[in-house]
Amino acid sequence: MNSPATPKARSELAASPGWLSPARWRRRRNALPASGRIGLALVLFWALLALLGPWVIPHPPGAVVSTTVFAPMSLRFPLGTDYLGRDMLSRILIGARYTVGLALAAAVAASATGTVLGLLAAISGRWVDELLSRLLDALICIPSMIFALIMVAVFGSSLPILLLTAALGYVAGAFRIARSLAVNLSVSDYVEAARVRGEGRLHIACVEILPNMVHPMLADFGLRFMFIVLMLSGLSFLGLGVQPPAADLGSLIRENLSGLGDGAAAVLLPAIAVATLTIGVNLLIDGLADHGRPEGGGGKA
Amino acid sequence: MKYHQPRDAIRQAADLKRRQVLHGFAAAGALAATGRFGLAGAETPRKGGRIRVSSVSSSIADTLDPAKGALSTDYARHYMIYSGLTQFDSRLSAQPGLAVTIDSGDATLWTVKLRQGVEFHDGKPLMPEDVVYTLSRLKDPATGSQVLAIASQFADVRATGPREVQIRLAAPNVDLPVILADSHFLIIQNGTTDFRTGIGTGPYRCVDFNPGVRTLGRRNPNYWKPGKPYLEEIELIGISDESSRVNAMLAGDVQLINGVNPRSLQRIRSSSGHTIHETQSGQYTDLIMRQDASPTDSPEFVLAMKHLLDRDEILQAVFLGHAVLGNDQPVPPSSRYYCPDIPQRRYDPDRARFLLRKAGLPRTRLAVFASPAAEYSVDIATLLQESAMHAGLDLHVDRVPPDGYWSNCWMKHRLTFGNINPRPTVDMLFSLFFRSNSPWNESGWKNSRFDALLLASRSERDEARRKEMYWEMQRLVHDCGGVGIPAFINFIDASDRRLRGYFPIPIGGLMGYNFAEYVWLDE
Amino acid sequence: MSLHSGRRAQAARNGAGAAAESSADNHPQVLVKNLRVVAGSPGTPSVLVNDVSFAIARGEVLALIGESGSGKTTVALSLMGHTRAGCRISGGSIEVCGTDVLSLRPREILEHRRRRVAYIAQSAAAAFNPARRIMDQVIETTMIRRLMTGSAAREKAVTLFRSLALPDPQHIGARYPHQLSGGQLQRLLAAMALMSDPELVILDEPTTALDVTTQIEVLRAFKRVIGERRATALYVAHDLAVVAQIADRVVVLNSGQVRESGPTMQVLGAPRDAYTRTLLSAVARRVAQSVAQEPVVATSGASSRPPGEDNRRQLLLAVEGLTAGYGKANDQGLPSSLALLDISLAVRRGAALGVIGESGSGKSTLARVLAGIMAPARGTIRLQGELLEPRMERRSREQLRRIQIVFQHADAALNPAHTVAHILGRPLKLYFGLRGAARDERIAHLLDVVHLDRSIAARRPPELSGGQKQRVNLARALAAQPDLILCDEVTSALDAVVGAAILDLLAELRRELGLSYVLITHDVGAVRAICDEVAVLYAGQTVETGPLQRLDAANCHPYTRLLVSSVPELRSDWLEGVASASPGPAMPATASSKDLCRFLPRCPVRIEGRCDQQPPPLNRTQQGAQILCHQPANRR
Amino acid sequence: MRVTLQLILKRMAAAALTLLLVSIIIFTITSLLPGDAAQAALGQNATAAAVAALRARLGLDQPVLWRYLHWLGGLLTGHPGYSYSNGLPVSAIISKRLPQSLLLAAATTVVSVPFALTLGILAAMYRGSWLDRALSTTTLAMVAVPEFLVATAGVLIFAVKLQWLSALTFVLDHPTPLEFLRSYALPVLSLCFVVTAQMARMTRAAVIDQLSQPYAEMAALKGVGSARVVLTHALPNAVGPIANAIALSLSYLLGGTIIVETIFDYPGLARLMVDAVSYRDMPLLQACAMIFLAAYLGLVLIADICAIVSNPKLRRP
Repeated sequence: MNSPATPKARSELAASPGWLSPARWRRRRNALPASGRIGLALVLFWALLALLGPWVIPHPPGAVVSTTVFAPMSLRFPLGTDYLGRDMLSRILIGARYTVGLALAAAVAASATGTVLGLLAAISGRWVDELLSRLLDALICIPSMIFALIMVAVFGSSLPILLLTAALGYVAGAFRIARSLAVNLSVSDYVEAARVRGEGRLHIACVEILPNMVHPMLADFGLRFMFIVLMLSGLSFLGLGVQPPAADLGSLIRENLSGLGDGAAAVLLPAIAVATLTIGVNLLIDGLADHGRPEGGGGKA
Repeated sequence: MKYHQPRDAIRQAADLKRRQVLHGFAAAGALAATGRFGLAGAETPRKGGRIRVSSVSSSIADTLDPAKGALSTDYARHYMIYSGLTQFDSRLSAQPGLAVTIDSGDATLWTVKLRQGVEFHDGKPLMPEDVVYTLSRLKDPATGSQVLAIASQFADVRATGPREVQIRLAAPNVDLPVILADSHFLIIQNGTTDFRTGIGTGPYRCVDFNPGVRTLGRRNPNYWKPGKPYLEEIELIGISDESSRVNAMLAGDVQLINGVNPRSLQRIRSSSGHTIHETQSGQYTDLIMRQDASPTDSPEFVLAMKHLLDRDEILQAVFLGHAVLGNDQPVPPSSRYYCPDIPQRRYDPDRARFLLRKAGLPRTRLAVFASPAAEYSVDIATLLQESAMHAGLDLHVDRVPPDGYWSNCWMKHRLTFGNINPRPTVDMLFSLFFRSNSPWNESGWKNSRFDALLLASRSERDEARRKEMYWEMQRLVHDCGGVGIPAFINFIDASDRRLRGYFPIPIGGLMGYNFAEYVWLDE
Repeated sequence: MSLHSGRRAQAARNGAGAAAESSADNHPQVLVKNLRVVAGSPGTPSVLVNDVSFAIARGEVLALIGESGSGKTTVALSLMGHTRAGCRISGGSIEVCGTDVLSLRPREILEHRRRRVAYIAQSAAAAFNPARRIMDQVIETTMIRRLMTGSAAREKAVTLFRSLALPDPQHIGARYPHQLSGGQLQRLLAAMALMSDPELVILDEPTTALDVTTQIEVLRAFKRVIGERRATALYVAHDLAVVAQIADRVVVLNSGQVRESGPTMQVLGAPRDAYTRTLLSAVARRVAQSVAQEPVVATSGASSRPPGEDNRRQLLLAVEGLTAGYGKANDQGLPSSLALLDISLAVRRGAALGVIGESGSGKSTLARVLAGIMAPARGTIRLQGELLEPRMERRSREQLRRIQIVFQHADAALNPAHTVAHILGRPLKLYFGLRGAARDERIAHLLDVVHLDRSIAARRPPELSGGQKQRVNLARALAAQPDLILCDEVTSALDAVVGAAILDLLAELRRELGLSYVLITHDVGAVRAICDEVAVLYAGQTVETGPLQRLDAANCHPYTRLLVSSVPELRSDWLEGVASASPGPAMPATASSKDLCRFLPRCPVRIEGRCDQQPPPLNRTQQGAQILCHQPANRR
Repeated sequence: MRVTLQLILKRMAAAALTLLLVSIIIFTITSLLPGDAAQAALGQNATAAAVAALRARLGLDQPVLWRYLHWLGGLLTGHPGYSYSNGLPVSAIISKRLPQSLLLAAATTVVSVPFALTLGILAAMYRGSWLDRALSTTTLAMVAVPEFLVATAGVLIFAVKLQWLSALTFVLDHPTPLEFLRSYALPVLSLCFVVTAQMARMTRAAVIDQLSQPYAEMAALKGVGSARVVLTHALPNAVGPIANAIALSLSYLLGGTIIVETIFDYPGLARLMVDAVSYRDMPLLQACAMIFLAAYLGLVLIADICAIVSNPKLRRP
């Protein structure tokens, strides 16, 4: 009959310290939408694992530590063993390192190069623009896997080459977006104002246009990252990926694919890892994009 | 990708003093073509039906020209459409094919008697000129023949009668009948230059050939072996991805496959409709240590590496037990010339560490090249790297794509992996891969005692003494040869349970690629 | 949550009481009580509309007046059961024709909009779907409701087109939005709204985006249709003069709250609220200030320069025979579509020239050509006698420094990625090599000059209000210490009060710094506020140049007269009184009529047989004015 | 019409330039690759004599530039040359493979485009809702999982276990719809996983962009339901960007299908190109690259034409 929440109790609740107050909590929430925070958590999780990987692995990632291949999860092998009887947890920890490092570096390289070239094409004369556009069109027509095949055949398979390959494979897409962005920005009033002021091209490109390209390019970065992760695992399918015994997450899936029929953890776990990592990156970036958008836009229609 | 072909010819034939005629066919040749294996008799092969067979690869370079065959799918295709002068039996001896007899007095001049009444698929009869054309073009460099080196020993090939061809070799070679059973020596029609379709005398006519896609063969009703073949149609494709290949068979899309990974066996076994054909063979993947470069030329290093191959682990982890322990020499236990007295070399990191220190190689970093092209070499290399670490040797695996491995990597670096297919004779094996001046002497190993024994063995007609020589050669290779052979790999094929007539010919999978002639489909 | 604090409740009673009073015992068509709209998260809402109450009687036109951000559109939209993304109605009640709008379910809201309430948006050009034909859009709601057959609906639409005085009513529906003018689209939007015979029409600033001359026609059409149909209407506007023409009663809104309400004449004539008075004074000034400005002009030159006749007359900018346009050049080197034709202008040091004209008159092109953004096809520009290169890339940095341009859209002209300090610091570094403390000091000074708080230096443009942005924009131009500032429609995107403040600032700066302006605008009031000379541009030609007084001169060009007389006045009978000035539709000059008077098709005093035969002569007056017209001075 | 024609002509000129660039790139690459067609063809048996003879026969002993010009001359006169690896005319090889690739691409398009559009439009209609989030996460997850895993899992379930579908994709001469479905369902599904996400995301973004336009609000204020606002108002205006996104995604379907082609043993162009690289088959490699480029440029052109046709402002200025 008697309600537990007396008025007194309520007022006490209301008087709780500031850091617990709903208002403060909400304000922090406003900083990044819920999905963005989930993304951030996932990215941090994988980044942490990638950083700490070598120090926390229970077994050497290349060592055959079990006579059972595709062993199920156990105390000794928390995530089971792989097709050779190696410890899966150790391999995933090291694999995440490769995927996070390589794919992230390649995606950054692709986006950065694309941005710079796009900017160059937009502010330089017609001929530079034509030439760059045609050249990158030409690059698009060579499927990324086949491009990778050629690169590895010519230069061998090493981390720098993989990075270069992945970056080159996706630079054309970034260029397309960056160029159209830069072209749009280069006719904006503030760029016009800078021109009328007598600013040089370099200043206009780097100081006036570039900062305003960062956000949209970031939004594009998430998908690009994802496609690079996908491409790296595709490379492992063709036997071109990271050098064994090291393996990125995609290669882990590939090398344990024969366990799929039995639903081995060794193939499912890296797949989940890849999915969570890429989804995390995209959620985070979407969140950042929403967050960074100018408030309200409250003007009239 | 697996390459199988007889290697270089035996240029220096043994000093044959024999005066009596050499008969090309082993005694087993008396076995009738129909009942070649023990189970014969109980079942009568059913005629008709259609199967799809998948080999391990297929590409734009697929060919209908036997001279150019480079991959297992090519061999299977060629055996399906063409016939050779001789044929392998299950013990890799030569049996009569288009040739009824092959005789020689001195192992240099061979007389081939052709079978009568054999017709090509276009209805033309088989003529001695066809044989002359086939064999002659193999030694023309412009042909792009895969067996140019072997064929160059054909000093002269000529028709000497309506059904007779004479082959004069540059030097004596007792193994010619066995060599002629190889797919590259299958007989094509005189004057053929266009290989968009294949006209042969084989069990199946070529109905459709699309490189990299498929080959469709339809039963040749005029095949020279009466009653054969049994199936109405065979479609031959190549699926390079192993799990896809196995899945395709389990799903019922193909009926016969080769190159099954031991890891897939469990799944195939659990399917009631499928059966596994496993053949012990002489195929091996070996670690090659070049003897013409430092530090791999150091005997201590070589021995240390051989001790670092953890054979039991390799057998277990890589092959899941579907291989036979190797002992760093190329003759498999199944061979009658196998030497059982050599003690099995074991994994011994401490001894390896000692040897390495003795060689003055502590903490050396070395690259070992492996490739999917040399089957299982990547996994073996990975395990080797791990065990080498225990001996203080820093190996680093350089996995090379299959593309270009054989031409650019194999034997070109200090540590590489090779993959050697079975050979019909021990002599061929030793001559091709271990004789000092052979182009495929993988490690560049030079041993005069070995070379002398090889020469002597060719002229040695006493079986026991010949065996003794082979044993000593095996010891030499085991002790100081530049290759580490951890295991002999079993051929694993799998098929639909209704597919019958399968028996192993241990030169390769798919019954040594000869399945087309023998298999039939039960109801 | 309690909505009613004591004061609010009091205000609500007042509002509702006033409404009830005016609509007598009739139940009002619209009754809004204590409306509250908030945005943002539930914990920390920002209140957009607070405790707004009003009523509209049947057949009455109520004007909702306020500046941008006052919440007037938010209130109007809430009558339709609509809130913009992120906003929501958190209190109060809305009743339209006896329906409680806030309790409607989503389906019923659609029905509510289709039947009872219709909306006419500010920018018809944006409110029409560019990908669909006009007719499809006009009859869409009717077709959804299946009230009548397609052909009947189309017929009804054509009737509406006709009564809204649209040209070619039979076929105009088959066109796409981009093929029609702004005024036509605005009327078509009204037709679309009236298709469903709504019980309430909401007009949201329907004439703000239009030229003054067009505005008159649209206003007339609206007034007639509303009168004919005895429609109940809510007219949302910021322009009191426009409201005076059409509304019966007025509600003044500021920061989401009602400041004053009452019959139109009472509110405009005798405002009780201080805010209403501010609004009124901003409007009043655009008529009154020209007289007050005159002495300022006289002293401006003298105050900053040594005295002397020459100096007063010293030419700063001289433009001769400027012709420019877009498209490929023909064999005579002239572009295919001409935006400027043979323009000659002169600006003396310390003077302010107003270039005035409707949209499409070429005035923005003029600014771009003067700045060097666009090269003219013919003609010369001299700065203090020095010939300027046509393109800015070839002008010297010093020349660029001396002419600065202030763009129309302050938003777009300020790089959103930079801080105000960076924006202002850049020209200081570029032109004067200022760095470090010296630059910071100068930046602070510039902010002082434009009456901005120094703390703004650390902010970025998206955080600033429209007026602040335009001041920063102006400060950036001042940073270059220019001789001449080109002001391209600097106030058109701003509210009247804010715009008036910017104009004040411009006048002040000119006085103190001896600047010269070319003020490019469509707003006669702005020209009156700060200019001492005027050039009237029509279809790329200057039809009249001269001192500011020309605007009110009896012998001015017919177009000048049209322009000036079209500026709405606070009198409620102004609309009826103003002469109909456009007998025919505005036609673009065709190739054959190239040399003829371009105003000819719209001219009320044209002379048949002369104006359509010969190019107009250039008449000069004693005051130095030039007029391009056939008519003798006394008959224009 | 005139705008479209002009666009096509302009693109043709640009395409010619791009094709030339590609041919130079490909040629440079093939000369950079270790080994040549002769070595690749002979593989493990490449002895010096055999290689030299084969080189001479293929014309590989000619100077590099001469070989390129010879090939280019051939192409310009309509003869793209003969394959190094099997001596067949390149046109004959391509004409067998191209229809297969096109068929697979078309099948995937037919499934993925409506699917992606639906997803994108749904997400846009319910933007910010749980449905939107769920759709966007799902599509992301679809791309993130490697296609060989999707394909293999699909085969294990639908072909091996249930035996509903075929594990391989056969080239059928006159398939019944059911046969076609059995054969193509799995590869099409796998490819859809790859291409759907980007199209759906771009569709969503384009539609949302249009929904924020005043005319969309106006339509809502007229009492037009939200579904109708999206479909009849926003969508026609979003055709341009959507068509562009679709074109980019679809251009992947010719060359990017190597994994699917490998797993389902499908004779498409991607595998052909991989073979061409492996065998250093320059004429074939060139042909493949040209086709991919032409397809890409063509798709982008079509997308731009779609944008023009859908926009009355551009259609009838």
